[in-house]
Amino acid sequence: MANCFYVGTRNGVKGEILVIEEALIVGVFASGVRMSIPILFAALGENIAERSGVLNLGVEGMMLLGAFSGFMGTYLTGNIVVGLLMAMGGAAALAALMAFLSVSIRTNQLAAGLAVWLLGVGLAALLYRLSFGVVTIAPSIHSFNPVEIPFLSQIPFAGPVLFNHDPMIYLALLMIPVTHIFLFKTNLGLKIRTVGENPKQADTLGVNVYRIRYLAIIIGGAFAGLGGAYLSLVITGSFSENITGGQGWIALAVVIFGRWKPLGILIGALIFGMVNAFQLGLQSTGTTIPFQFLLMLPYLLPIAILAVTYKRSIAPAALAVPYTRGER
Amino acid sequence: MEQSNTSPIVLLNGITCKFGDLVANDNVKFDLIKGEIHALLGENGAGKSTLMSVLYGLYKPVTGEILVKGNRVNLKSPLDAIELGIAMVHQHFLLTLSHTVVENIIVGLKPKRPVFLDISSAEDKIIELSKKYGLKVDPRAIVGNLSVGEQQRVEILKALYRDIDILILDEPTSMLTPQEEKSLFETLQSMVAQGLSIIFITHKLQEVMAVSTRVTVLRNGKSLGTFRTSDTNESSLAQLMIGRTITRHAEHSRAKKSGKLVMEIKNISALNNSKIVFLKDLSMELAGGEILGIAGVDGNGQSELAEVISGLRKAINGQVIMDGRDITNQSPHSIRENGLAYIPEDRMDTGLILEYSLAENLVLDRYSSEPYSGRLFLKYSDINKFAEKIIMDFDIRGVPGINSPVRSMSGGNLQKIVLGRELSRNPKVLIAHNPTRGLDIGATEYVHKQLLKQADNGVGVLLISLDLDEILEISDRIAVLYEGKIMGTFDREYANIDEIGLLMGGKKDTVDSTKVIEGYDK
Amino acid sequence: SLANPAQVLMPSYAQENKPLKVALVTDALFSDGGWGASAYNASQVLKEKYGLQLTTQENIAIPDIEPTLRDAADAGADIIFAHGFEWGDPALKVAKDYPNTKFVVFTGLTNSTNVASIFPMQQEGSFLLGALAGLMTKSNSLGCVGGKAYPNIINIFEGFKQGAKLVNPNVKITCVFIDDFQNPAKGKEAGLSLISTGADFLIHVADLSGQGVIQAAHEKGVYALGVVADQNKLAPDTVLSSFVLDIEKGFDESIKMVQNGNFSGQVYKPGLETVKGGPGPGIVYLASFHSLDSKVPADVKAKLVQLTQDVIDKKILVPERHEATP
Amino acid sequence: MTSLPTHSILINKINLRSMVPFLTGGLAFVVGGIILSSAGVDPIHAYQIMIKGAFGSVRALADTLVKTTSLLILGLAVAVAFKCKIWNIGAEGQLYFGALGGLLAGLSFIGAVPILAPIVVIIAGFAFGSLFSMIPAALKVKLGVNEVIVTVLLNFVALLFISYLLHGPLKAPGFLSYSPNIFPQSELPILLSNTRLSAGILIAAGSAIGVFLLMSKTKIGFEIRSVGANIKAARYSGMNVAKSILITMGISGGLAGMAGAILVSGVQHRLIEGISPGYGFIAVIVALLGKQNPVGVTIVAFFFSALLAGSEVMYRTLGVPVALAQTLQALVLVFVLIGELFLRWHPKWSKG
Ligand SMILES: Nc1ncnc2c1ncn2[C@@H]1O[C@H](COP(=O)(O)OP(=O)(O)OP(=O)(O)O)[C@@H](O)[C@H]1O
Ligand SMILES: Nc1ncnc2c1ncn2[C@@H]1O[C@H](COP(=O)(O)OP(=O)(O)OP(=O)(O)O)[C@@H](O)[C@H]1O
Ligand SMILES: [Mg+2]
Ligand SMILES: [Mg+2]
Repeated sequence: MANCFYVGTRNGVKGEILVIEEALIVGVFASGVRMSIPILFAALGENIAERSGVLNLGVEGMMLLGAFSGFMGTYLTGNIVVGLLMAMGGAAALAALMAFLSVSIRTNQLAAGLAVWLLGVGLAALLYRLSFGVVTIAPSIHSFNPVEIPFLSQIPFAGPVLFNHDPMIYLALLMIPVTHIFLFKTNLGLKIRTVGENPKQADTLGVNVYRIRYLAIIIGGAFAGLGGAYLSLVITGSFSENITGGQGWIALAVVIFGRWKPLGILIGALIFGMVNAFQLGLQSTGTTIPFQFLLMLPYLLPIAILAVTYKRSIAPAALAVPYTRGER
Repeated sequence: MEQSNTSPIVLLNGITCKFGDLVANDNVKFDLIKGEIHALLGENGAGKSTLMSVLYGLYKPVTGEILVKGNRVNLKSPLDAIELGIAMVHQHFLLTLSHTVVENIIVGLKPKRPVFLDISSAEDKIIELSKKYGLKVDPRAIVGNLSVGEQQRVEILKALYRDIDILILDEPTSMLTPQEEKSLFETLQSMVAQGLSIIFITHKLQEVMAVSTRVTVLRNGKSLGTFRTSDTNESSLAQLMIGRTITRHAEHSRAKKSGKLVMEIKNISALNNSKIVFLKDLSMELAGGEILGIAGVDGNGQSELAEVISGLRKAINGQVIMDGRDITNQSPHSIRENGLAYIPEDRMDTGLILEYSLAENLVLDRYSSEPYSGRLFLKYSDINKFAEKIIMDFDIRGVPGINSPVRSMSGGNLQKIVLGRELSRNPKVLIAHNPTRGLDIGATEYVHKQLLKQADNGVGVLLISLDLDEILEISDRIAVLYEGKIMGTFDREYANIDEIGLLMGGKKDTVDSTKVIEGYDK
Repeated sequence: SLANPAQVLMPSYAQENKPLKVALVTDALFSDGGWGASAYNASQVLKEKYGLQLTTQENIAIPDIEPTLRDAADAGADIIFAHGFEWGDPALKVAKDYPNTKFVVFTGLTNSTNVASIFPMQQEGSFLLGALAGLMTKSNSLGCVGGKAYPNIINIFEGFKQGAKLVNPNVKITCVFIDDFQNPAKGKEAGLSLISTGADFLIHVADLSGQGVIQAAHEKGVYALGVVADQNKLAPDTVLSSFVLDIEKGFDESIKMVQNGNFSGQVYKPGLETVKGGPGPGIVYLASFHSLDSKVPADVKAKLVQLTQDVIDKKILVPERHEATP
Repeated sequence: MTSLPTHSILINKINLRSMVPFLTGGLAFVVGGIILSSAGVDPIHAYQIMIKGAFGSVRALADTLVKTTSLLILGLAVAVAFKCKIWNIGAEGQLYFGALGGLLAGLSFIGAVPILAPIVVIIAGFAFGSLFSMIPAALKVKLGVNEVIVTVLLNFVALLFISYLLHGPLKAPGFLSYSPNIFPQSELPILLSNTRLSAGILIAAGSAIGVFLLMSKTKIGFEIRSVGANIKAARYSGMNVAKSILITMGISGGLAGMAGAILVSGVQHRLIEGISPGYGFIAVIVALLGKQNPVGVTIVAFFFSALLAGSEVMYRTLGVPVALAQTLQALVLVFVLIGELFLRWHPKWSKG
């Protein structure tokens, strides 16, 4: 192997060198990119909802329902694009419930979000079970093959890390400028942001606050569905009842970490993905650090980074505040 | 009462509007003639804002009809009003502070381009409008960084941008300097000249006299009639508005007292919320028994000054000495214990907890000491006794039921709760920041009396106010604050509104320096 | 203990000929495609075979284990199969109050008069897989992915290491734990990570997460090894073999004991068996290579047969270790 | 003067309107019935089993109360924080740390002193939970870091840390990744023989009363409420806001930790992974539905526990997938929230 990196003594035994090979480094980075994608999708969507003033804690539930409906769609039709659309639809339907609870009924958004979370988790598992019963071999579908981007994928290191992936990754990365432009350069984006900052202003200027919030939440849901579908359709090609494994919660943290900006969210998602891949890589080298401490890294590192970099909060001013016309 | 022959552009007929059992508008008739400035006059709670909200489609009246340009209309939301060419500048600005001026103005407009924002052509149009009406503002500025006067210009531009014929302004002058007020009035005149019709809500009589063509007076939700301004005068309007003759209290004739110094501020510097040095090397002195008025345009360090003295903001430099003790950067609690009372600029936001009952609000600062609590537990019987006393002493009215939050009380009575709490501290120094903002004449008068009484009792009163009339009326000395510095200090007898106005605008050179007295003459 | 002579002579169930009431309870999911699913399928087969009156309950939260056992006993179950070592202690506790109900804890290590445990020697199965991998690896690097670092999982990996090192002293084995049994996505990344360090055989004990491990192997063209059930169907060109727990046989033996009235509360430790349903007491056996049969050289096959017999004959001891070795 | 104002107490008047969520919650069972039928189960039968499972026998009721113990204390923990506008989503992690504290006390020699021993265990649980909650509290007070994100993330950290201990230093000798059993003297006494109902339920009831007194009658409670209602006003009037936030978080985390210690000393008698099946998250819902006041939280905790216990028995008995029970629980929650719609849209149903 071309490159060897000296890392240190292993097990305190002098002279025994732990070598990390280039393949592993590349593997870790490529895996980090992959692992950040579901979080990235979900967080970009949640950002749109939060920009409109709605904190949707139900991301995890929406992702899970998206993972299921996407899988079901592809399983039934054999077409992965249909699956993706179904994933967006399923999660968006759940998001619509969130919108109904938080916008129309104006319940506390934390409660509504948690209800949506529980319902998504329950429904996804129930529907999966009702569809397939108890099986020893999980039903699976054929997922995307990696698309090597010509020339770019030949670049040493960066090539395999960035340009040899499934098409969904490129879609996710594309969504960063897309959501940025959507929020900051379009008429609808301005309405969404105004509704999230000062719903009363928006209302008096003839913007339908309720409709905009519904829309933003539902778009957010569709994104979460894509995030879930990435797990079931692309990474594994099968569904399981806990396939999201808490990534919806991490997406919520990433939105705050990214300070409600798509680029910041990308960085946050990448940190999560990379740290996670790094800890797996470290385990693969046979380190003797208890694995639980390595597994803590993806959760501890963002806290540490926040503690160092957190300035004044720039959350949308009306975040988590239900709007009622005529109330002061 | 005046009957016009011209057909009105807006006619509100028999409007009745209720909030629960409260009748905010009772069978009100109101008409607006094209090209006039129509003042809507009334005390706090008279129903002015409600009536205009009906016209703007925010509230639905129980009965009554609305005619705009001769047609009967059914307004379901502000969008309908906007389409009819009606715009409203609200009493509390409706702006998104983190957005740019352009973004604030164009949001919600029927876009010319279906998807993408067209910022540059919007900027052009704003600049054009600015020129046309003399409303100077940078379209790319972040609104949160603008002064209150500029923000108001943004509000007006927001209305003008929408090609309107009818503009409603709800108490637009409450936070402007005299100069800004004057320029607003000029703008209004030029708008009328261009064919707009304006409704101007206010409870200040001289403003009615200064700008309006006609005036409608509201009291307790009822209209008392519409008058041609030139046919009426301040005192008869006042009588109508309040329902009694007012005795505007005479210029107080207090001998200048030279008590001992109760507060010295030495070279204080402090940051504002955006971490910019905002108070710069500021020094002043305050004696017991005097009222020192701090004049200035909003956003020149008034809040920062009050907060540094009261311990809510850290001073990065300098000293505050109160009653002989250095209290710089001590906790708000210990500064209060040392003899400070503080009427904050925003009673709803800072001064009170609206969810709390009156009694709880009255002990916010003393709940932890005898007799209001023991070691662990609060003593509600003593707290209630205290509340009862303050209600009597300060004539607080409209107290809702037991345990009910004070949220529903009127602004004047809310302010009396703050006064009751702060003045019952027996302070050595009292900071009163915009103490009469949004209050009607009666309540304003009451607050002024209380401040004078404090001074007579030897308390040093620091009156920070945006209302120059108020400062001129009750201060013994007047200091002008500009960009975090004291530009000059006047004894009241030398004070002149034009000079103060110039200093407020930062123009020091032009003032005759012989009249400026630096520091307090002991 | 002294058995009731009358019962020994005249087994009550056989006599009354009424269907046996059996409950299968587990904290796992029946849809996990491995551990939980095998138990479920075994119970279904036995239901047909004996006409059992069967109830099954899955995904029981840990704090609810005890009430679940009580409910099942209350409902009149004759045998309760508790699937998972977590059930051992609660079973002992509950069993005291229900002397007429027999409790069988699969992978447990507890026993009393009416509690028996079946503790299969899974490490003997993984020992064979280790030998298989050790013989066939080209990179001399093998990887294990564990759901959690439960002692029984560590045991399985230890057996695997022993087998691999026995046939190939130069082999390097690395284990990764992902703390999640139900997350194939995590499993896949762990698998990819191991492959990138050079591993060309992956074994997993991670239930659903393990399916991701197999997928990683499939994608990168290396071999995977299954556990508990024959997992070849998951990826026929990737899963070279699996060790299979013949849960059916274990349950069947227990049912027979109860039917015959000779239930005895012991810890049974069935080990390796040559084939499914083999003659011995063992319930662990190696699955066939299926379509990959041609890829396995004859000498490797011979060596495996030899090793199997050695383990059964106790010529090779695969100890129940409790601690991981580096 | 017609009416003299007194303090605003925590209890909202319980009137007809507060029953609405219960009624709409009932609607969830209609929808649930449809789902049950589609899964091939007779809904009436299923619900009969559910009700029996929650209240039908001494043991069923005891089991409901065992769950109530956890949910009530955790609900109070979250509610106290919410009263101070601190969004503590970290009760789950604090519970695990409290369980650890309880375990260590129960294993130590102090734990062997009778009567005193369980008390020490509970106090240790409170202390550990409290200590763990100081991380988000300090970050919030010192650096202004949003506590929602920190508390959510720390849940994962706490679970991993406990997992490490149970596989390593705290593993009982032998085969299983459990901690050793605590000394029997450290166990909370069982109130009803043959059930798991321990004196923990009394501690929970005591906590509800304690929180009520704390919040409505004490100086600290007054500060906490003030900071929650209007942090600017609290600062302005001289309260030490940072101290209040730390105290609030300490109480909140402490209560959550106590719930963990009760699970150790009253139910499991040792620490295991999965000792709480997500009670800390459900507690957020309990606190919100209970309107953050102790009476409301108690009622909601009891009914939610009954729902959990009943639906678990239902799926265990009928052999339907557990997901069905989860879906039913979520549906009840959604419909209860929808019930708030009627509270808003018919403000004149009763004179409140
Ligand atoms: N949203 C509301 N809900 C309930 N009552 C209201 C509401 N808005 C106004 N009111 C009540 O209606 C009455 C009229 O209020 P309005 O705001 O129209 O008065 P105003 O004349 O504009 O007073 P001000 O000079 O203080 O602005 C007041 O007594 C007030 O209590
Ligand atoms: N939503 C509301 N519910 C009940 N009363 C209200 C409501 N909105 C306004 N009021 C009442 O209307 C009256 C005047 O309202 P307004 O908003 O003009 O307040 P204000 O006293 O003028 O204070 P400020 O203008 O300084 O904010 C007050 O008596 C206030 O209590
Ligand atoms: Mg008004
Ligand atoms: Mg007002």
